[in-house]
Amino acid sequence: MSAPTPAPHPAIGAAGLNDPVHARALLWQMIRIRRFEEKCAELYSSGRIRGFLHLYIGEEAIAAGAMPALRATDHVLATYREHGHALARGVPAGAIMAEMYGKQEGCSGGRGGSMHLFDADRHFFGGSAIVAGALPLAVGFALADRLRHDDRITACFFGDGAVAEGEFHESLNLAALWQLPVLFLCENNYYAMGTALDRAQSQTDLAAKAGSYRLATESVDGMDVVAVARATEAAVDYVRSGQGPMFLEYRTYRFRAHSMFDPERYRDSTEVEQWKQRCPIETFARDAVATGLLEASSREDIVGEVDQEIAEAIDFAEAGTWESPATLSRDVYARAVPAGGATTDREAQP
Amino acid sequence: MSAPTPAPHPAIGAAGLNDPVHARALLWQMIRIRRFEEKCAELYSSGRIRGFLHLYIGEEAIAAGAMPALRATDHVLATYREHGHALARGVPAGAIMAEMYGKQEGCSGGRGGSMHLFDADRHFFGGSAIVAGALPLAVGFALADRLRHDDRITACFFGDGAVAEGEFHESLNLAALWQLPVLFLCENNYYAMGTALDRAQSQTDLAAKAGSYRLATESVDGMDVVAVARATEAAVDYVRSGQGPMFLEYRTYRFRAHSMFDPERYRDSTEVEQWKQRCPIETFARDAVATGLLEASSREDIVGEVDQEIAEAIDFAEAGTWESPATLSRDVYARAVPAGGATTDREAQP
Amino acid sequence: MNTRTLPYREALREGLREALQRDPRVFLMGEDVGRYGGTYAVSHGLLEEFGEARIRDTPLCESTFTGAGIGAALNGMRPIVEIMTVNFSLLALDQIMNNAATLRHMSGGQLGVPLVIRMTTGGGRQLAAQHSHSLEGWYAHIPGLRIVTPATHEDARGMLLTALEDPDPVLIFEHALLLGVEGPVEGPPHPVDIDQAAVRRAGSQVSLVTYGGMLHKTLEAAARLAEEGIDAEVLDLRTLRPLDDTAIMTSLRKTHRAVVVDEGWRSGSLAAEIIARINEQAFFELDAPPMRVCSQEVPVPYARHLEEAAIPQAEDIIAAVHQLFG
Amino acid sequence: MNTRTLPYREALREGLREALQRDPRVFLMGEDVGRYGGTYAVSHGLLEEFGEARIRDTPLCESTFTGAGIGAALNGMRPIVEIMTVNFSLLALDQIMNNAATLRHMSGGQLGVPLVIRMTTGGGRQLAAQHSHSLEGWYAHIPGLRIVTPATHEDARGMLLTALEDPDPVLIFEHALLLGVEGPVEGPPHPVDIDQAAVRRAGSQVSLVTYGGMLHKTLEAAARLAEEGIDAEVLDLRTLRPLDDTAIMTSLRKTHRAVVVDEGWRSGSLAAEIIARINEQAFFELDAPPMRVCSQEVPVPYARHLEEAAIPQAEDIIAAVHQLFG
Ligand SMILES: Cc1ncc(C[n+]2csc(CCOP(=O)(O)OP(=O)(O)O)c2C)c(N)n1
Ligand SMILES: Cc1ncc(C[n+]2csc(CCOP(=O)(O)OP(=O)(O)O)c2C)c(N)n1
Ligand SMILES: [Mg+2]
Ligand SMILES: [Mg+2]
Repeated sequence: MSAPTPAPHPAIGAAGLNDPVHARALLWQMIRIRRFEEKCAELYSSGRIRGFLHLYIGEEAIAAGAMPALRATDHVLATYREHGHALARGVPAGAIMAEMYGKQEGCSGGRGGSMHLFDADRHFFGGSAIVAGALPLAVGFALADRLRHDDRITACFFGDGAVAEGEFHESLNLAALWQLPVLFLCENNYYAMGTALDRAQSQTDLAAKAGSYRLATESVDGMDVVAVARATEAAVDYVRSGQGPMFLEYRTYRFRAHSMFDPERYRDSTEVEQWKQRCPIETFARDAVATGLLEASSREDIVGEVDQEIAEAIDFAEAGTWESPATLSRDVYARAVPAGGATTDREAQP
Repeated sequence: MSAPTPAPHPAIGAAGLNDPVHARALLWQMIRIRRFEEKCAELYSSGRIRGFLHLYIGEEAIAAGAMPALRATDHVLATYREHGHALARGVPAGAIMAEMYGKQEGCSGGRGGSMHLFDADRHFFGGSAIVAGALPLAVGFALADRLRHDDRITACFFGDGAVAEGEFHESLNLAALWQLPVLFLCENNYYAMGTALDRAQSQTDLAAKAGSYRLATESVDGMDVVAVARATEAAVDYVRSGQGPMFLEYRTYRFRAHSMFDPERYRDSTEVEQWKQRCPIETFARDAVATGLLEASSREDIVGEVDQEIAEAIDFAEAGTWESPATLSRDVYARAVPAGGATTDREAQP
Repeated sequence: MNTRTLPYREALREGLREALQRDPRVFLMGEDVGRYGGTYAVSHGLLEEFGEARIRDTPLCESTFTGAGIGAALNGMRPIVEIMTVNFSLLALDQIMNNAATLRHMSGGQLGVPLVIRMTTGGGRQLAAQHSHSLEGWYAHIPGLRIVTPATHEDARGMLLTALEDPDPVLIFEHALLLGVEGPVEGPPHPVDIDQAAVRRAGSQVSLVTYGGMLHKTLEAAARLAEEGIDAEVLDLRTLRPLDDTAIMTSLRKTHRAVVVDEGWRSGSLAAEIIARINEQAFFELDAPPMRVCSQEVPVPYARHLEEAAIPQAEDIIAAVHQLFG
Repeated sequence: MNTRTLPYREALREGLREALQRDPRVFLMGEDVGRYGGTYAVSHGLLEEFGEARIRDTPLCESTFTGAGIGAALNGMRPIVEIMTVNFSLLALDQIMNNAATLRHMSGGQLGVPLVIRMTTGGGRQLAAQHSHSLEGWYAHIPGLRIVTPATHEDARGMLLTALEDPDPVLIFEHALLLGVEGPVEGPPHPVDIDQAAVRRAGSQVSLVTYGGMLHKTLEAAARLAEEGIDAEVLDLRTLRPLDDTAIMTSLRKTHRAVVVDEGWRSGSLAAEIIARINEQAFFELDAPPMRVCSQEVPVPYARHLEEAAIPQAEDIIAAVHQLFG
């Protein structure tokens, strides 16, 4: 397959905006995510960050556009490709960076790493590294709120690859059957690792597929931050109003490899280049300036600001501390293991 | 929920038949299955049969109508409610009965029981007791035939309950994606144990749901043996012709409890009575006689014949032998466990 | 004390009812728990009493309703997920191991999953290979879970209440063969201590270490051994993870001999773990190598006599003890 | 003999290529085995060589492509199913335990499932709790399966060929940390005997029993112990089910001391099973209680130093041996 050729020229979202503050905020968040991740890639190469690292570069319009539509008390779940979501949700850049360094000051205490960013206070139930594994959790979050008659909603981000998994089917059915306040947010970047969408799904129109569960669906250009914002706001309103769950597809593309190990044999560079023409940051910045919404210098200013923040995040991470291995067994259980209970000592005790 | 009220009076299939031999064969198979299972219920009460016993009574038109559409070399997979399928596939009644007695002469050597009838020679890969668990196997059977360019097809029977499981989704997707020769045969009896269809599925039109995988679908009145036969023949032709998989829904009803333990609190007797009016045996026999296709005495004759066969099956089972516990460990592996390998002795050996 | 006798199934139900009455955050979710009344009639009547919101019938989707239980627990509820039988729990294992058991640690202690998962377990009813698993010992391998196996009526009723007080996921394995068995409970439903194993029969010559459905066969064996003059102690582990090592070693220091009785398949059984711990903690107390009586390493067959041969019986326990003394 | 040195990953690939060339019934199926070239580049180039029909990329659906492998095996093929990593195999466990492992027995010997399932296993790469499982010992609990763990390059290449000759399901666990390690193979690819454990280092004072990714740390520990004058024998189990008891007991009768090294979590580990068998079969040969070095009972953390503390290291093995002699 090849990813669908991009529409000739998408309706540029900036045209639909008239608030310069809002425009700047959107651009700021996208650039912030981009620069943060570019730095992560560097830090990975230099060995400061380890494990798996999945970059979101190219897809920033989604997290940046979607997250503001949610309330601070709503719940957010995502995948292993979740730096952007964590940043947009308000998890401090330093806590994220420290997490990737494996420091105790990390947002998961250094135990989770890039794939497992958590921030309970911000209702960010973050990183999940089993594809589709968070969908059932999202259903459960929403069920809890429904049982308490709370008007919070749960937003769950996942990729096109997750749609093939059985849990996608089970979760959409359950949410639709019980009319739960879940927003299924599918980031369709047309590939699951090296497997193109049309080599994975008999039905490549994912909104149509989701619609078979009799829930509301929508598809939107995921490279257009304003379109993302508008569509997500509408979806959030719909779900919050109690009309049931909704499925929203963002059509997007990752500009980088799947992870740091991927030789990218499965797609050719012209396809990638074609999509890069639609870079959400480039297009939005260009149009926002063209329509007079933003100053020509805004972009540069923002880069300066976020680079400063990122530098501080790195300092924070560098200055962070290593958890002592002596406390390794802490938080396996909340309660101390009872006397006589399972030993967790590493050496055998004859 | 309540099951959908039956159509006023279904087009009676017998009207579409003009071959008395065929008509008699269909009636014979349905009565044979019915009488066989009524006997099983008795034998269960008297303790000759044990474990779980799921009766097919009310649904006989499906196995009786569908199975003749398949070739002897095609593959058939079914569920734990598969006595009818085994009988219609040609597994000898004696071997089935002996299996339920737990005798070595049983079609699974007494190790499987009612839920696990197998007959490799007849390509009957029978009983599976994990709901939806056979669907992936069916996909694999079909894949093997496709890889060998064999024109055999694989037919997989399952219930409406299986449609909610993740494996249904994954299997339909894979079969449709790879255009495999699988026939998905859904016996929709409107209940999964005590859970009515509309309490389990957000989309209760199962053919519509299956269609979302972009494969051919059809629904048919599963209480009408001729309609079942015609629809299945067409589906078999379609799949064998290499056009890809197909999903066929039989709308039916079980007249008895889910299993021998079910107090049937979840449905009321008027609903059951209503469906019983559409008994596949009663309606077909009545119409076949009314249209002159069968003699009025046919039914009684058939009962005599099958009761004789069933009596012999019981004799066969009664006369069967018990496998010695000494050979219990045989057939866990095909090869003998190597010397020094895992002991399977039951007593510890210090 | 007010002692009553009732079937194990009703003891379970009393525990459920009490749990639902005590805490509005508690709800029960699973296949056929409501309208059907529970596959084994455990939850019969609860739908009428507590309504559909709290007694939730689910479609067939073990992975997702278990995952939904985890999500609801993360979001402040106290769900009880019923997986009809252990056999179907394999479909939910990813959720159990990769989410329920890891989230607290992986989030650096921010999250917790106060979820209870109940399921029936065990063979003995001629349900054949796909419906006769005894995997509770196998589940006990997973850090982050607590595994309990109520063998008595008091435990059947009370362990659920204790489990609901636990901030971490607890799996309760209810042996299907016990459901109809009558036994005593005292007073109103109350939590029971689940941290400690219980001596169900005191004895001095050999420790029979067991749990769940095997307790009763083990007590039967002990009674028959007593007739022969062999005084066996019977220890009911109750919680399989974390194990109460102290109780095991205390018994062993008294008897110097042990037989572990476990319905799991022999290789990789919980019994092996117990023997390893005895080696590690009380090796020099042993008068003879500890033994184990486990299930044969075969998929459990349907035919009654074959199934009986596959699963430990009182005779097997007695034979093992004879061997130990022989 | 013609000895070559190559990375473990390429040894695996040579085995795959040979298998595909030998038998037209063989095909490889799994996520990203084709166009991507295999997550770990193991199958790189095979798509070009053997075509799409035999190198099949699947969608993300572990349960169904594993079940499809079982179905294809029942229907005359010799599929190799690749589950990218053991971590995702939990999603396929129902198919593995309830179908692959039971069908032969449950059908009275009529059916057979000559299926090979390959997966990477193990921690050590900072992939955190959901991506660092070592469950091969846990899988060894299941009757009907054969479990193999190639630790050498010859085994990486040859065990697949042997497994494909097996009429029953074989699970091959390839330790991810070994993939880039260089090692020797001799001559052309050929099946290797998988029934017997191998002494990788002969020694007289203590038996270090291990397998898979831990072999190399154990050999390292043995080398360091030798410098101190402790002569350790290192036994590579190779097949975890069925276990080669004879080899274990033979070594033990020589050394009278054992340490089992196993990357699995300690409770319910394969190491426990081995200790139980030693008790059962060679108790009176023991000079000291057998010990085990296993993973800490925590979900494996991300941070490097924490992960290292969670997983057995050569130092831990040495410390255990010291304790045994101390
Ligand atoms: C159950 C499971 N199977 C396989 C993997 C390995 N894996 C990690 S990411 C990935 C692709 C997922 O693609 P998609 O859902 O489209 O998300 P994307 O990476 O494109 O954002 C795969 C196969 C996994 N993590 N979990
Ligand atoms: C995975 C799984 N979950 C639960 C069960 C218990 N169970 C057995 S049959 C059944 C209902 C299945 O209903 P359906 O598929 O409609 O088939 P029917 O019994 O109506 O023929 C259930 C829940 C099971 N066998 N397997
Ligand atoms: Mg994708
Ligand atoms: Mg049904």
